[in-house]
Amino acid sequence: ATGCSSSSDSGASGDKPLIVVITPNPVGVNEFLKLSVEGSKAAAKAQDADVKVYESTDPTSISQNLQAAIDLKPKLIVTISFSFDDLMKTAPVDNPDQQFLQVDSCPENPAKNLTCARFKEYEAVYLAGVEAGLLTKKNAIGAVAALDSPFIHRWTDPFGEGAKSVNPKTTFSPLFVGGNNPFSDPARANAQADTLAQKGVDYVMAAASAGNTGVFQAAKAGGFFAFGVDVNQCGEAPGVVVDNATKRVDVAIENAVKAVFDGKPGGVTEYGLKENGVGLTGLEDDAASSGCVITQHPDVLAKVKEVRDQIVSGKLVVKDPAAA
Amino acid sequence: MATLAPDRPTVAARLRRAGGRAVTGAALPALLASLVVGAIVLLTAGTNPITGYEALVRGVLLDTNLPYLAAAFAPILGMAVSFAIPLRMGEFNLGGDGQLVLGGITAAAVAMAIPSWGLAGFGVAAVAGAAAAALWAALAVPLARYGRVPVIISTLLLGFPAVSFASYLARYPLTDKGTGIPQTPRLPDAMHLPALPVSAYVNLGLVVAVLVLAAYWVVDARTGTGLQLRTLGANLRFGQYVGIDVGRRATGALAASGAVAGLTGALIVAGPPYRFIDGALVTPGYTFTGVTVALIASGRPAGLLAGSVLFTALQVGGTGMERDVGIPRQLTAIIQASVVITFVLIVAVRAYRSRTRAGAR
Amino acid sequence: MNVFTLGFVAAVLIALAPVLLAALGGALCARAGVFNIGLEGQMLLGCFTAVAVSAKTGSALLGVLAAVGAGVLTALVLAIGAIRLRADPIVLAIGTNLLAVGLTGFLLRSVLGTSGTYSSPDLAGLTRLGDTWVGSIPVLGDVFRSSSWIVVLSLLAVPALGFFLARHPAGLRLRGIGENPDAARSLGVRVSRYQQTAILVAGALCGLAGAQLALGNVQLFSEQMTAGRGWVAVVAVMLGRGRPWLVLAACVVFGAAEAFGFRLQGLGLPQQATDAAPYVITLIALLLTSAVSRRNPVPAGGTR
Amino acid sequence: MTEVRVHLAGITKRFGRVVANDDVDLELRAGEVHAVVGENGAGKSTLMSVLYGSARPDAGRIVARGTDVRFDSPRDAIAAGIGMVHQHFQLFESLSVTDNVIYGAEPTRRGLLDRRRARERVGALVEEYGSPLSPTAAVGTLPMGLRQQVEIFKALYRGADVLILDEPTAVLTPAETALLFTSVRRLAAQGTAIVLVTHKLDEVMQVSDRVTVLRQGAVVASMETASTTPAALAQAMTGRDIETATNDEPAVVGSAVLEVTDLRIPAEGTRAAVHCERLEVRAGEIVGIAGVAGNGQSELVQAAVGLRPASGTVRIAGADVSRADVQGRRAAGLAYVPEDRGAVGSARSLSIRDNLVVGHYRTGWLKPAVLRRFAAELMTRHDVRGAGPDASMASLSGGNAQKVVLARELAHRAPLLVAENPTQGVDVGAIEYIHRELLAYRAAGHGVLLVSNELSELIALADRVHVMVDGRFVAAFERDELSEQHLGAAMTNAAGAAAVTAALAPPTEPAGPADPAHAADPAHAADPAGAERSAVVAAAEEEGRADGDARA
Ligand SMILES: Nc1ncnc2c1ncn2[C@@H]1O[C@H](COP(=O)(O)OP(=O)(O)OP(=O)(O)O)[C@@H](O)[C@H]1O
Ligand SMILES: Nc1ncnc2c1ncn2[C@@H]1O[C@H](COP(=O)(O)OP(=O)(O)OP(=O)(O)O)[C@@H](O)[C@H]1O
Ligand SMILES: [Mg+2]
Ligand SMILES: [Mg+2]
Repeated sequence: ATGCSSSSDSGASGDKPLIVVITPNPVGVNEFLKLSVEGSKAAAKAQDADVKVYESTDPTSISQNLQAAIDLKPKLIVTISFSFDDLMKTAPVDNPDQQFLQVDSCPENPAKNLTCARFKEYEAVYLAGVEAGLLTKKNAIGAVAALDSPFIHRWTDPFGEGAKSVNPKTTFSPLFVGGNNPFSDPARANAQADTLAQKGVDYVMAAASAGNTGVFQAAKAGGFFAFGVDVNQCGEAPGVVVDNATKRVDVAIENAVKAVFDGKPGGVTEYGLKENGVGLTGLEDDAASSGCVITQHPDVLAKVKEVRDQIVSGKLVVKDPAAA
Repeated sequence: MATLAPDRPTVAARLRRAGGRAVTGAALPALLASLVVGAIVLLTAGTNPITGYEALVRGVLLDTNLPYLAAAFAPILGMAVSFAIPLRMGEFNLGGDGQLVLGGITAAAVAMAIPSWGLAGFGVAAVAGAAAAALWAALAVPLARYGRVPVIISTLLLGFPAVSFASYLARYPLTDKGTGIPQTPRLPDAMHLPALPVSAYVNLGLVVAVLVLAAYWVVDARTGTGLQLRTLGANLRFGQYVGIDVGRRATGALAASGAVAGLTGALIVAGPPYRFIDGALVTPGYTFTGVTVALIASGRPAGLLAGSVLFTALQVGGTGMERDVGIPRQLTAIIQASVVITFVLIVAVRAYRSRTRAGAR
Repeated sequence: MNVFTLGFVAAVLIALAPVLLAALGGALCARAGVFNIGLEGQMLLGCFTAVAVSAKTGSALLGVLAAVGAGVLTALVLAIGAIRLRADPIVLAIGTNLLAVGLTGFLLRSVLGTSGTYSSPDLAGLTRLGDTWVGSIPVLGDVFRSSSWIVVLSLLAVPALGFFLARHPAGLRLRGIGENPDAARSLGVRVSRYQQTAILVAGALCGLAGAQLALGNVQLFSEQMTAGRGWVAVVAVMLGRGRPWLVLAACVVFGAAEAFGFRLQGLGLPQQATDAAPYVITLIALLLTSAVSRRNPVPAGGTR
Repeated sequence: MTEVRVHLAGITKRFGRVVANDDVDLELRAGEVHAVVGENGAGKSTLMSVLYGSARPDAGRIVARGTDVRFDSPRDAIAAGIGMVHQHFQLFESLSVTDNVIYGAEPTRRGLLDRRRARERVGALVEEYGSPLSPTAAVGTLPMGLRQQVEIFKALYRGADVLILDEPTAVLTPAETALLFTSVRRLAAQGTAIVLVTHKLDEVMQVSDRVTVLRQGAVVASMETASTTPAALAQAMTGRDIETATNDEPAVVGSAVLEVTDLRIPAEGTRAAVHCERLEVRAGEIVGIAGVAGNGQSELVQAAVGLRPASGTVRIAGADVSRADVQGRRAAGLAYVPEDRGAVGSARSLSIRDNLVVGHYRTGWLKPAVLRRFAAELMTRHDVRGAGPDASMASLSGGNAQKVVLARELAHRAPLLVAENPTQGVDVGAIEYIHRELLAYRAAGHGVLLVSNELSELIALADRVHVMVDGRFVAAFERDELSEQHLGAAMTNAAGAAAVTAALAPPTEPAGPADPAHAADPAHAADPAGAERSAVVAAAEEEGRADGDARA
């Protein structure tokens, strides 16, 4: 075992085109980044290309990694998250012959050689909220999220709104992990979930990154239910996780890479419910095998499907909390 | 004033133990020893150590990486000096993160208030940042004097609310609306630190950091203040007895320490990406690295310089190594840790030998 | 809202236990005159070992024992380096803390074959006392419902350590060593042996703390999951000046402030305020106690 | 011939190039008091460290009770019946007297401290020797004389029959010294061999049976005390004749350089409150303060120099400095030689140069060359021997360290010099030198406030002496009235002094060699050391063995 999983096929030069993926943080505990890397690898495979993954740790290493990538002159540089907004304003302009892809965010008026893929995860979270609103017996739901930042409010606020839309009596209490290691403090996330349970909350949205497992374990011990994010987390704690607000970053990357390799780069693609870029595990075709609790509530799912259709058709518009 | 540093005798004595020559003499063998440890680590990870080290060196020296070395060097050096100043008088300022962040957010706030003043305006902002951090750090002195809270504890405890406060400011009142990120708006172009010809990352900040070190060097070696600080560090009661105003010196040292940390924060904000981003000053661990460097160097100016270069090189080179040959970050941490451990052990063994050679038990 | 419910007490207890165990280890070292800031790294290695061994063997107890062993092994670096070779314990501890971060991350990949977070149904957690006969005791059963036996042990460790220091010959020697090692040496007491033992015991307690954190508070390992708890323990040791009961008090103030903070966050206070709360409250508590102790000054004759 | 308890044969000990002990022979017999004298740095403490197992000799043998032994640590020496009272007390100030005494050889019951038995045993020892010590008192609250008794009890508790006293009287008052010697003679009468390391030749004459003189690490003379004189001893130690300096020039007094009025320091712990109604030192005179240690002298001095808060007024050279800190008082004209040269008067880890210049160079640029010249000049002028200005302060021997402190303070040429026990622990040659410096300072028209435990020093130097008891001045003597009897009477006869000075006095009979009944009675707790010895030593040995096993 080499223990080198963050970067694969390194050093393979050959004649294959190269894709460099730069993450804003260590991939480590982050499901979203893991999925991004997997998606990039899948996309590369589809295009018969090589992949290198550069993990950044801080703003300086982000720029350093970007510069190193540019020096390598790969076919495509994939940057992930809003941390690259400032850099994606200038780098594509300075390197007009290099193709860039930014996932999950985009600067205003992106350059021609920058392709963007953005997500409306709040739409999926809203649907999760609808499920919680229909399911809650105590009319009290909550959320445990990593940090109190506008971007992360995309996983909390719509949850409450979705619930209230179907059950106006519902109260919503979000808690934020914070502390010294907000994205990887499962014990603290666990304690916060417990706090919510003591307040009488019976459905909790878990958006605490590595802390999610802590929330699920608190739910299991405390007899309440939780929602996962990004990927299907139902298997982590069978019988506890109701559903997941998923974000198909792999799909987005595969589409974008294909577009670039097909010579059709540029533009901003929004991935919402409509584009199947975000969604709920319970609404997927193979939901039955997902292990999620929601599959035992077909009535709720039916109602949620209605709401999804409203959103897809544009009849219902979910507010983006980060835009506020 | 006796409560100013109840831990002093042990701490100061401990630092003194790592005698002067032993430190410089140990640097090279320690580096070699840790490279050996690193090689073993690399081998267990299935990487050829030579490939690994080649990547490490390339990560440092490759011309495109040098600017980043310089970029990370300035804050590490700044934080090392910040910690070293009170260390000279035997006090530990463990609130570096808070002071760094206060300096950064204050500079950003002031700069936002005077957007049209240009670089001079940023000068004002940086001074404001340094002043805010200095005040916060110096608060430890009255807390020690009247509240009997040792400096090492009060600075540590005061650091966290400062970080939270800055985070709050970046999240709410000073936030750059619409970005979804807790960050302040980008500084106007005229306030960006002028880059040296090499790269946007090698800017005036590097010059300022080196000047701060030079100032520390001069004060430490050539002024009465430096002598007084060293005297207090060696023996507080002796210092009081010869008529050194301990309260004043402690206030001065902590304020200077805070000011250097605050200035460092301001300089980071005025470099790319030219704004205060919540967490961006803290997560790289400049403070922690600075503390490590200053402790290894026992606060000696030359040691601060050498230690900062070494640790920056290891960090930047480590990123390069990870990128180029796919050696995971954790291995970089292991190699850095072995540098620290082998270094102190070799210093200790050497000091031990010279003690036994001189006959002391 | 009445926050001081039994549930609140229970929550504080669980959050407190890992910090308290590490802090008691640190206190033992402090009494022996060793400033030990290596708690964080020892705890982290304890977390990892507990999870790895429990996952491989399916036995929580083996996990706990292995964690204790890992804590001791890590502490050995400090014991030998700082006491035998007389290297600077602060720098050495910084080194081992860094080593723990790297090593656990590295082993997570090579031993458990994942990165970030490891959790698995194979992982045997510590038994919750609520599921045992303890659960049926009236009030106590509620308080210890989701605690493990390690939580109880951590509480019992406080009087035990206090008793040891006050009543056991080795405790007396340890206290003397911390106060004046030369005097102890002049009476033929092997100072470095006591100091090394204190460091190793602290390592064992940190390993236990790690096991509680990773198998009790939650059942998983996540990179850097100690999240500064070892440092909080160091602060508690300093606040409590190495006295077990005072250290417990410091831990309780801190833990209660944190749990209280969560509840305030629920009432709409920003997360930043609740992040800062434990530190601010601790500082205020320190200032208040010093004001009180000044009003009743201890006879201070003969201080140096 | 009496039994030889310990024989040090051909001991050589080197520290780097320094030969601290050079082929030293020392024989300690049961029942004798054996004085070891020599200049600062002659190797006395080193020899005692060898005897007590805390230093390993490079060559030579230790023979205890006729068999060769090897001391790897004090543990071995303790097991061989050797006890040591260190020059710098080795006590745990926060612990009680009992805990200090039993430390390392604790009585246990079922593995735990047997506090009751410990209290009983220590209580018995204390009672047996008629000491006023309270076994439960924290050692940190005790005056020096009582702390020393704790040190002696530590040795007796362990059953020591060889007792090393390294400069035991340096911190004691005459009364305490007298009582110590009574106890010493009594212990000797019971068969203990006692080694007395001292700089005070009159004490050698007064209490010892034999005396060994060390010079530069080697034995230069060893004889019956009765067959020698102080002058001969001094000659043997230093290789020259020592003249004592006395204040025989008439005072030419000027204006007041120190005026203390109505100064009050509140009581603290066991210390009495201090109230000084009036104290004046004029230019051109030496004013002495005598008193039993712990009667407020050091508090008064600390308040006068600004190191301790107090009410009342203090004027230095005419300026009111009552509210000023040390720096302000020094600026007004104060120089100060503190009692504790190690903890207060110097910084051991700094260089000799830094120790000399600090306080002289406060502001502006420091040029290393200037500093070194300043330091080198002072070192030459005051004959500081040892290393150069860049060596660390810690490398100097006690006498030379004192010279550095004195040199720095005298160099201020301040109108007022406050000196506390300036000759404590320094050898006869250095004492003579320091006395001359103080007299020269006076002759130059400065004022000196001299606080001393050494009555002879005050009598030799002072123009006027105030006697302090319980924080108050109880008497004052002009130069022509100064005598040991007058001062001693004023110091001890005043109420309140007795409790502090009652020291290790035999409870009933006066001490003396002839006390056979007492010594021989096996049922009586007369020989608590002996009675307890087996148990305690067995415990200690047990421990040693356990440790040894653990190591193996
Ligand atoms: N640990 C040591 N390391 C180096 N040199 C030492 C050490 N201990 C003693 N010396 C040197 O050995 C010599 C003898 O010292 P020692 O302490 O035995 O003298 P002393 O007779 O006790 O002096 P004093 O009267 O000042 O107490 C001195 O020159 C001293 O500097
Ligand atoms: N590391 C060292 N290097 C050189 N000399 C040393 C060292 N340690 C101790 N010494 C010397 O050993 C001697 C014994 O030390 P000690 O503390 O007994 O002082 P001292 O000479 O007895 O002085 P004092 O009477 O003031 O206590 C001193 O001369 C001291 O300077
Ligand atoms: Mg000596
Ligand atoms: Mg001496």
